[in-house]
Amino acid sequence: MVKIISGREAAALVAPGSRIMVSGFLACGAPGWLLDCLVEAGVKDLHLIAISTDYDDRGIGRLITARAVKSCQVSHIGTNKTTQAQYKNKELEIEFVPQGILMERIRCFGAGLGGIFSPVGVGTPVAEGKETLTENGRTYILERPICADVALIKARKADTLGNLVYSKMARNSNPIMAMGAPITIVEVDEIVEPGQIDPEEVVTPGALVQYLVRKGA
Amino acid sequence: MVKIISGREAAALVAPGSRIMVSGFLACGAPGWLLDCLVEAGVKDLHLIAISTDYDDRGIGRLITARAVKSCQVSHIGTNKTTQAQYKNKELEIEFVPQGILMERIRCFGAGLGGIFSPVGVGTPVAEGKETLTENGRTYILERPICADVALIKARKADTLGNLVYSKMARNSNPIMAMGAPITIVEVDEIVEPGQIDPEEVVTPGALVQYLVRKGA
Amino acid sequence: MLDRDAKKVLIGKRIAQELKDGDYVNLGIGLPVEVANHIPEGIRVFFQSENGILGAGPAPLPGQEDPDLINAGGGSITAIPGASYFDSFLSFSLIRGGHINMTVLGALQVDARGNIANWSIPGKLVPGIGGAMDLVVGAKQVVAAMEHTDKDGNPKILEACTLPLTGAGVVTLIVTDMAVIRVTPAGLRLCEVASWTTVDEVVAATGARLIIDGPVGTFA
Amino acid sequence: MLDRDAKKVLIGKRIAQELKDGDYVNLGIGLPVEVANHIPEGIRVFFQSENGILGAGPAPLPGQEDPDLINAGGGSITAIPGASYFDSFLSFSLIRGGHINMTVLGALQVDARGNIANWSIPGKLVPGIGGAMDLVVGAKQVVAAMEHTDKDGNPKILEACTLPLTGAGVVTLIVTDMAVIRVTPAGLRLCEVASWTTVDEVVAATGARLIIDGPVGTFA
Repeated sequence: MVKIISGREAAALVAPGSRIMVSGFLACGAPGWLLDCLVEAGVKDLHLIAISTDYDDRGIGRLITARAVKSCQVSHIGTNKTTQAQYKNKELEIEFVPQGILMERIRCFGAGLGGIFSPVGVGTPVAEGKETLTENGRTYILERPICADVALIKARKADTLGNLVYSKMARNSNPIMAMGAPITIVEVDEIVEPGQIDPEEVVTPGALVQYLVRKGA
Repeated sequence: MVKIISGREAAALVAPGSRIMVSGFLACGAPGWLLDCLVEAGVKDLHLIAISTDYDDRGIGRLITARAVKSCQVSHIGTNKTTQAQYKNKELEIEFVPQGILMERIRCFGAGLGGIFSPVGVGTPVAEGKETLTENGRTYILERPICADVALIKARKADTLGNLVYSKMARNSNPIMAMGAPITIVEVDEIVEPGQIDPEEVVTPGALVQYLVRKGA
Repeated sequence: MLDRDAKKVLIGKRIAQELKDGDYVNLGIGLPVEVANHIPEGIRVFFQSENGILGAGPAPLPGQEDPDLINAGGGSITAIPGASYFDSFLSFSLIRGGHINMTVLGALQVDARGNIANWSIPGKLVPGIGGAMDLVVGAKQVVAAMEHTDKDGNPKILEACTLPLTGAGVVTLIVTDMAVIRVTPAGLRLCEVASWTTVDEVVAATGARLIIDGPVGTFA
Repeated sequence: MLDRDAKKVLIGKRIAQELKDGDYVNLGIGLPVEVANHIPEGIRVFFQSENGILGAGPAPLPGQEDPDLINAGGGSITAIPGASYFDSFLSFSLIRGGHINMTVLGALQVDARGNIANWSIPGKLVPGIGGAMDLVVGAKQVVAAMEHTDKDGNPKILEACTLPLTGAGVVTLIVTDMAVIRVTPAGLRLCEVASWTTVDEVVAATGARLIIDGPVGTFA
């Protein structure tokens, strides 16, 4: 059953040292208010799973700037100088995951699969140490599921049953990360009653959502 | 680029002996008009990939009744007596695939993956002869991609760029089968101009579609 | 001995008592559908149908059927306020990903290790797998809803299934017209007996050893 | 020698000539974006951005930016009529599934076997992979859009890349400010030379053997 909580209560669900998954692409579709609350709560030693660390002062970057993250699995850090500096200093451990394969690995967990054979990164550092499958002359590498303790995502609108709709390209990693952890907390602009979202338009069904936080609350 | 063709022209794209994928769940969301045209064209020796063979006289069942199918990969034939009889007689070869894994295997092809490790059917006939992976005490079996030469699907509405929306639960296997073959032919109730479908509501983007057929045309 | 309808009601009613407020539930075709008619007062559960809905509602009034709203057995359904439609791919992701609290399935056989067979009687009848193999692996609780014996009175609850399996070690609870039996690591534990019968009759009608290590309740 | 902007235009214009009517195209950040400004008349192509759109349009007028419409570099875009939004999962499925006809990427190095390196200079700068590894494996045509040499005049087209690879054997075409080079099983084939330079200069600025087995065209 979905509960409506405050941003502060949401931050309290993230234990120090835990694994978190945060949605968004260059801060578009990131749960900005939840990130603010998390920074304010001062949670440390996090393992972060995200597409990128966004910008130094926007989106997920604020967690990096606050030194809340000790390791991460991301596809890109090119837009965040603080992340690059912490990585160079070895303050921050990074596993670079190709963006599409990051989505696949999260979904592996979400859909109960043990792994996928991926054609991506064969012959590159991404393939190192991974099992392979060769089929019709094409090589694939075994990629394992990625999950978090808590997923923090952002939707435009939810009903009280947790059904979600997004806004344009702010959808990006949100629907997949909604299945990436046993606890999914969704920041939303608006919460409506059941029946006020057309069942045809629901992108993420409520069964994937545990908590809703109204932006700013 | 998407082309609008007739049902007869669509049937001519299905060569005798080819592999076809047909959408729908118990005839709901099945491309009834395309199936009619295919039966009328008398194409034979098909390999069929579908959730089920629907009913003797409705949906995919008409292909079975017309003896157009020599082998298939389906999850279920319980509602079609003709299929059961042909299977018992060994007229029809059947690989039973668990429904969710059928979707996964089709998407493997559609998303360029080499396979998935599935927890489904471990310890059952489905697992026979398949490679396994054991992880944290759980066993998974390697499931390979499934593809067809032509996918025949059904949508409620398309724009001329091939963007598709479905109707309620008639969505079922359609969006996945849209990526299951190099040629996807879509039967639609209505074709509109680009811009007449809200980009937020598109379920299947036009890049997955090659041909549109207006129902009855 | 109860008639078929009375058995159906007995089984459906008893399984419904296992539901908790907010549960997401998938009911198989046939007998399991009856569960929806007995949801305890004060709790709200959400029905998923693997062909693409969360929030399935009861059958529509005659004449109001929508061909694009059907359950896994092909019967007409409605959608409750707050329902969502999705494709089969996402539907089975929800199932295998552990987001469905309970699935209720019919069974040809179940056994002492929680194995279940319900898709094939080789050489006789092979309806196929459908979504059952995904469901038994993915749902948190897997409830076998079945008549205790077959038409000829032979046990369907066995030490080991003889038919091709649907899932190995997956059943958590067996509810029949005679008994409620939990699958435990030690074997099958008899928890309750239907008020119309007795423990001895249940034991006699069961092809597997039943653990009776506490008071056996009754249900009706 | 051309200035940076002139190089950009030269490269973008030449790559645009490779496009066919109806193509679905993904343009990487930086130099590749220029391609969109030179679509040949009479053809229509559709731009995909991996963060979730098919049918990306040009940048909006100042003041009309929508924060929920950005390209892979974070810049504001618009959506054309007939566009669609989708999640990153479907977006990369389209890419890896072969539904994108062409991807254009910047490169630090490319080599004679079609290897490309564009994500890491170990110890110096590691921006990361982003969507590039999926793109080079999935798109039917992989075009490296790059300046022919680095800031110091050293070749970026080599017999073998020395930086960590983004993809192995994936590049199909290299377009620089000096030349158009096709990757063939036999090696790199020089097809065209920019009108401001010569074959000899191109050969001298290239760190890999160039196959010249026919007339070499020019482009401008």
